[in-house]
Amino acid sequence: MTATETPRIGVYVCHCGINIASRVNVKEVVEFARGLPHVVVASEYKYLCSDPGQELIRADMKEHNLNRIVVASCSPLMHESTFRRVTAEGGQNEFLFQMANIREHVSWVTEDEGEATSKSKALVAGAVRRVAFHEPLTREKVPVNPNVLVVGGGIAGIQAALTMADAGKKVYLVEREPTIGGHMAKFDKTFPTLDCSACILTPKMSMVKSHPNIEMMTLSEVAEVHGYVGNFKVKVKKNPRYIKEDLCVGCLECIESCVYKEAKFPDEYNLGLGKRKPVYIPFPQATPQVVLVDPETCLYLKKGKCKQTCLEACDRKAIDFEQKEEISELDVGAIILATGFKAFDPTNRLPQYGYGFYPEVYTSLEIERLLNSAGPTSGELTTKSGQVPQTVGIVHCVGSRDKKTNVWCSRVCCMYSLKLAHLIEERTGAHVYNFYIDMRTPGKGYEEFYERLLQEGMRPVRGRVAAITDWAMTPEEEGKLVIRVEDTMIGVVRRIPVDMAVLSVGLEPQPDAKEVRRRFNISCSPEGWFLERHPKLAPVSTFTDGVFLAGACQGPKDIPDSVAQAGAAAAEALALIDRGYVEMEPNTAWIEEELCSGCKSCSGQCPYNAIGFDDEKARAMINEALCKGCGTCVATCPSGAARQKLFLDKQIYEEIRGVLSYV
Amino acid sequence: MKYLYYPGCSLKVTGKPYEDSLLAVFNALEEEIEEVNDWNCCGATAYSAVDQMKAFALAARNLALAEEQGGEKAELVAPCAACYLVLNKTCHSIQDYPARVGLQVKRALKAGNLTYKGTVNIRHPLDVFANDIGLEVIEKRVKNKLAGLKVACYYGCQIVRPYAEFDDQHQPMTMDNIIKALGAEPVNWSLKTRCCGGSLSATVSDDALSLSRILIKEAKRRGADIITTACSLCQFNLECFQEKLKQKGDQPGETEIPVAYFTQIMGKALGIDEAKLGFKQSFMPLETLF
Amino acid sequence: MSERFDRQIKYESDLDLNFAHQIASFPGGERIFDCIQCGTCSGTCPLSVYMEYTPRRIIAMTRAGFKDEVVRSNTIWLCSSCYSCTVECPKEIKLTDIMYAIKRQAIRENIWPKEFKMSPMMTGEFFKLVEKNGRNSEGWLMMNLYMKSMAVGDALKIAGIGMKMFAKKRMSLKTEKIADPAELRKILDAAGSEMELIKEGAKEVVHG
Amino acid sequence: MSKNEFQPKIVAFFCNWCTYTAADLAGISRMKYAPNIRVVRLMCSGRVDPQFILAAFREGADGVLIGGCHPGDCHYQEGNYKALRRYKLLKQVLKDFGIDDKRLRLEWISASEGDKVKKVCNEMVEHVRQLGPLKLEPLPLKESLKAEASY
Ligand SMILES: Cc1cc2nc3c(=O)[nH]c(=O)nc-3n(C[C@H](O)[C@H](O)[C@H](O)COP(=O)(O)OP(=O)(O)OC[C@H]3O[C@@H](n4cnc5c(N)ncnc54)[C@H](O)[C@@H]3O)c2cc1C
Ligand SMILES: Cc1cc2nc3c(=O)[nH]c(=O)nc-3n(C[C@H](O)[C@H](O)[C@H](O)COP(=O)(O)OP(=O)(O)OC[C@H]3O[C@@H](n4cnc5c(N)ncnc54)[C@H](O)[C@@H]3O)c2cc1C
Ligand code: SF4
Ligand code: SF4
Ligand code: SF4
Ligand code: SF4
Ligand code: SF4
Ligand code: SF4
Ligand code: SF4
Ligand code: SF4
Repeated sequence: MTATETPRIGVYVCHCGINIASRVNVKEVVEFARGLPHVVVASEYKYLCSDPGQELIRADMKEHNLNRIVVASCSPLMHESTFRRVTAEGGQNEFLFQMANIREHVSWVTEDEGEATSKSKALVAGAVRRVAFHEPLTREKVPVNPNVLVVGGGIAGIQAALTMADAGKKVYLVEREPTIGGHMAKFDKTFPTLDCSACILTPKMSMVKSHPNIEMMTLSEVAEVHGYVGNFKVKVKKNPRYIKEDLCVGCLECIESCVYKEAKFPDEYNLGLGKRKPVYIPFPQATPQVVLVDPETCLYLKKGKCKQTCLEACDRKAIDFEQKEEISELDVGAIILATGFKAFDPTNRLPQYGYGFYPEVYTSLEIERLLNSAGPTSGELTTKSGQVPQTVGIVHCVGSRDKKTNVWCSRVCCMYSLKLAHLIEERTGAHVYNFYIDMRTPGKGYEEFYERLLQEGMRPVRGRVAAITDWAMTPEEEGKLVIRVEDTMIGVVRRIPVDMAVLSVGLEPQPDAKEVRRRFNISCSPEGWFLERHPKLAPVSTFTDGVFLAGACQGPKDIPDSVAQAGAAAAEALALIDRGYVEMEPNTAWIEEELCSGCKSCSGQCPYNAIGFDDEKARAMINEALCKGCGTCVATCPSGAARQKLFLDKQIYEEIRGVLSYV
Repeated sequence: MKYLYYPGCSLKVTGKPYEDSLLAVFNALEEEIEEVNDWNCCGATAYSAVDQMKAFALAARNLALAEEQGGEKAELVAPCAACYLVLNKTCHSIQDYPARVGLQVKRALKAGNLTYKGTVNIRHPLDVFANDIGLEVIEKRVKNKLAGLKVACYYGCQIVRPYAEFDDQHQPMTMDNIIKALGAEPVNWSLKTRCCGGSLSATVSDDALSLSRILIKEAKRRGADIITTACSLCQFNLECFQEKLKQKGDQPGETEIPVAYFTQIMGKALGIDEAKLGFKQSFMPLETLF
Repeated sequence: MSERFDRQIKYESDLDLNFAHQIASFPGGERIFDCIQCGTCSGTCPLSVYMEYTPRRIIAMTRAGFKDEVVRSNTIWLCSSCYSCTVECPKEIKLTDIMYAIKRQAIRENIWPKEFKMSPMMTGEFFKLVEKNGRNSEGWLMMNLYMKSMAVGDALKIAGIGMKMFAKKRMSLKTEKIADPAELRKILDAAGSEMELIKEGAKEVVHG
Repeated sequence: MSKNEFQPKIVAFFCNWCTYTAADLAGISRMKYAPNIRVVRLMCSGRVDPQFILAAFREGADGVLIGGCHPGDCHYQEGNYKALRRYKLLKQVLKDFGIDDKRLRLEWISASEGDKVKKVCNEMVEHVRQLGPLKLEPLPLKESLKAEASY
């Protein structure tokens, strides 16, 4: 059909069960719609997106020869694609369709039935008027680059990378630390099965390293992202390791022979609990199994003066102090973000717990390192003064469920606190208290694990710890940390002396989450958790097509959930790639040559340099392959020569008139 | 800048040495300070326990007077912790509950031919000394360096919480920093803001006593020669009941320690005459310490 | 039965289910329903060691309508208004203000544990003195209080400190006064009764 | 809100990526706000032609609200800056026409700020209600648009 054909419009108003119908008088809206210009049919249905609902529309289209469809229901972000498909199946171009959002924008946000009904009518009027001016459009198909980028090499990123690589896709895995593994690599055991973390993770890590389809890039960060779904251009910045990765075999001879005889610098990987030399490896199973030189502490790199005994020790000649920062450019069709979380740092943020003030107050992450057989103490847990602790208090909800820090429940800390209680008791024989507000163990085998801990004699105290102090009231308390807490089950305040206090810190967004999300053009919550497109409909997608989420960067999550989500994100990316092309939304701009006055007002407006100028004709022109359809140039053009498909001026004017035509 | 001064009832009597030393220190630092005319009692904790509205109105009269006298943006210095808190709380409540508190207070003040626009800033002398005048200035003015004196700075409960913003609620440092600037050594202890039982000492004295005992013992355990406070009620409570603690069976020396206002210590370091600092009015001799 | 054991179970008809709403309507009481019963308030409270019901229990009982138990408890009188609970509560509940609100209820109803008669008495004396003079005269307050409430012996023991205070010129029987106490009384009268305000308060949107 | 109070009509131009999504979020979170806002979805706040705003006033709107992504967050990099520039100019123009410039408002609302949609909409309705209905002299109109608008 052509645009000049007389419009024959069908209007369909959805009840959405009672979501719409309980607030909006649907009958009245349908009646109203019948009276609008060019409306041939108007009807209502309980669930328009269901099969019978769709069939109703298709059948009407045939019967009444409809050439325009309006659906008044939920948000177009929810079901526009569904109903466009229905319109196409009914025999018309899919863009001869318009949606009116009377659920998210009306029934759910309006108190009064009369007002909700009026507002619905206004929105329907807008849609009906607009759709009369719709024109058939075709989508352009753009081929999808089959390569994928995964950002973040924690368990989520590793899982996603392996899944896609096994499906035969080329995967770039970018990790900013010297080794992949993320938080999980720091743990000794994982709940609820107490499997050895390394036994699960290290094989996966080495699979990543050796997989022919994965290019692992450590000490690297994404600097820039350009392009769009199917065709992203990504710049990755790699920081120098001062080691040639392909030559180093991880023999560690260089470390042995560094001029520093003793390891004397705080070891970041072990949260400062251990020491390292300027040349070091984060932990024995690090992947890649390659050392690195820290420019901040290496004498040569810092001062330019050192005997460089490391160089001589390396018979592979792998050490290269000339390495510089490198930028590489990657072309990928899809991106998975798996940048994980940051553990809450209680320094100065919860002074009542004395972290950083009393040496025997630790964070859970520090205890994970101390319990880890590959950690700084080879798994031996002693206090800083070298004693085996006899009583240990584990404090839940540190930096979580608290309006002054973070309001959310971090979801994993109850379970890992139980895990730590078990491990501490097993290693040291200490009595372990768990101070909790609510014991949150919803998961397969989790409640059973809690029960096991109770049987093992873990001492539960239901109460949020008020303070950890070092002043003694009784002789038994002398020299110990005292945990002051109300045992809320009993209703009395208790003072419990311990040798060691463990703060079960919560999960927070990465501190650079906001920059990262900007770089990838996705949204995040005010706190910094990356925003999924829809928690149930599209939990691993984002509002930017082709960018997916996995793991704790989207919200607090344990390992099983992170892995599951990584699988889902990989599946979404694979679906995109295996389709082979993306259909672009036809909302690009073009120039109506005869109208263009050659004023060039538009050319500076385009952020994508899509607008060129034909000097001969003295006319602007738009490269539609580059245009992303923002419409900025269109709004700028004084002659009405620049126009945007799907958002033609006249369509918008009609919508404005429509929404204002009723009440 | 000229500061306004709200003494509150206790600085005129029990806390006289606090008033004397405070004004002397302002004088020595060449900062102007002037008493609010015809101020009335802030209401302390007791008033809120009878009638919340009257409590706000009572305190607000002082704010209105200060605004009248000091103009807009008056800086009102309230040295007593209870006054500081109550005045601050009134300011916050007027803002946070515009209908229930703001409007009511306005109505009440009108009955007394007063208005309050809400511009007065309530300040504690600790805040003024450390943040307006500055530690460097104080350090420069020190005449007698108090080297070797170990001081347990006690802030009490009501200065740093819940409304004050000038210092941390758990481990405040302002007084410690001032003490450091005087050349003395603040001891590291964790009870700086734990309640001394002050507001209970008259009514349920036994329980209040055990609270002071905890504080005194801990200060001594940390090696303090003296406790310093920034509130007249805390000072009274910690100093004057030491005798009673002995009657209750505390060993001699176990809970004995001089307790001075931080302004007395400042005054000493700034070279002000002891007579002007109310040293003689202490139960335990302060002179010998310096 | 009833001679040997008291009934502990509560029927809804024993309780005042509106009590929490009443408390919530005072400025400062609004967040009472957010409590997650974590006990931080009790843990941090320096006086909870002596309290019949810890601050957390006061919140729970208020919410559940245990009005009689709450207004009769010693908790509210032991509260020293140190604001620790208020600043530590993870849900930012202003417990100190809630303690005040309950205390006012107790004073209105004229109930308190007998070992605490000093507290309402002191509060009352203080209130009267300020209403009369606009200022508190600490010497007078103490004198009145001890004369009225204490056994003579006790009064003397305390008086030991009192005498010393007089000697050090830190206590005096001089009456402190503002210029025109009558004017102040006008202000206080105009402030109105807080019970009227509760009704208005229901309409107010509380920030934060 | 009482029935016989003046009910202003407000047209809102929301960008697809941030503010429209935020309005959806307000809905999903069942936040209630004034029903006077009619949303027109555009891909970017940069698409808001000043003529749209004038047209809205001409067609009976008492106020116009523009919602876009926060500075630095624009899905198209900088469309919102363009919108801001035009908005400032237009405010001036409105004054020249004798339209109180408070009838036009621009707000940055990100996808996660459902509560801000509620707040801004309520405020806007309240402001415009206080200004009263817009009474207009006929507005100048681009020739080319007259033809299209005469449907
Ligand atoms: C103390 C503690 C104990 C725990 N114990 C358990 C347990 O026993 N069982 C369990 O199931 N869960 C446990 N968890 C939870 C578990 O840590 C998480 O579920 C899991 O680590 C999430 O994996 P991830 O890959 O999403 O994130 P992470 O493990 O945080 O990995 C993210 C990776 O991305 C990298 N990265 C971040 N930003 C960038 C960037 N901009 N560019 C490049 N790379 C970047 C990081 O360096 C990191 O390697 C525990 C958590 C804590 C804090
Ligand atoms: C009362 C209640 C309220 C809930 N409310 C919520 C909520 O508000 N939000 C939320 O997130 N979750 C909620 N849940 C949880 C939610 O129901 C589950 O998460 C969800 O239904 C799981 O989906 P499923 O597809 O795995 O299983 P199901 O929904 O159980 O679907 C399984 C399907 O498989 C079919 N089937 C079973 N065996 C066979 C077979 N052998 N061959 C062929 N077909 C078979 C079944 O007939 C069924 O159709 C609620 C659960 C309950 C009980
Ligand atoms: S089309 Fe939208 S509004 Fe209608 S039933 Fe489906 S989800 Fe609900
Ligand atoms: S750099 Fe050389 S010496 Fe050092 S670990 Fe690698 S191969 Fe061994
Ligand atoms: S250059 Fe010197 S300091 Fe640096 S790693 Fe080699 S030996 Fe060690
Ligand atoms: S999981 Fe447990 S410890 Fe962690 S925040 Fe939630 S309730 Fe607190
Ligand atoms: S619509 Fe936007 S992207 Fe397209 S040419 Fe115009 S300014 Fe450029
Ligand atoms: S702004 Fe319009 S008239 Fe000017 S060059 Fe661009 S298309 Fe042509
Ligand atoms: S601290 Fe707050 S949330 Fe916790 S029990 Fe007390 S009042 Fe309730
Ligand atoms: S204000 Fe009262 S209840 Fe709260 S901590 Fe202090 S004494 Fe306890």
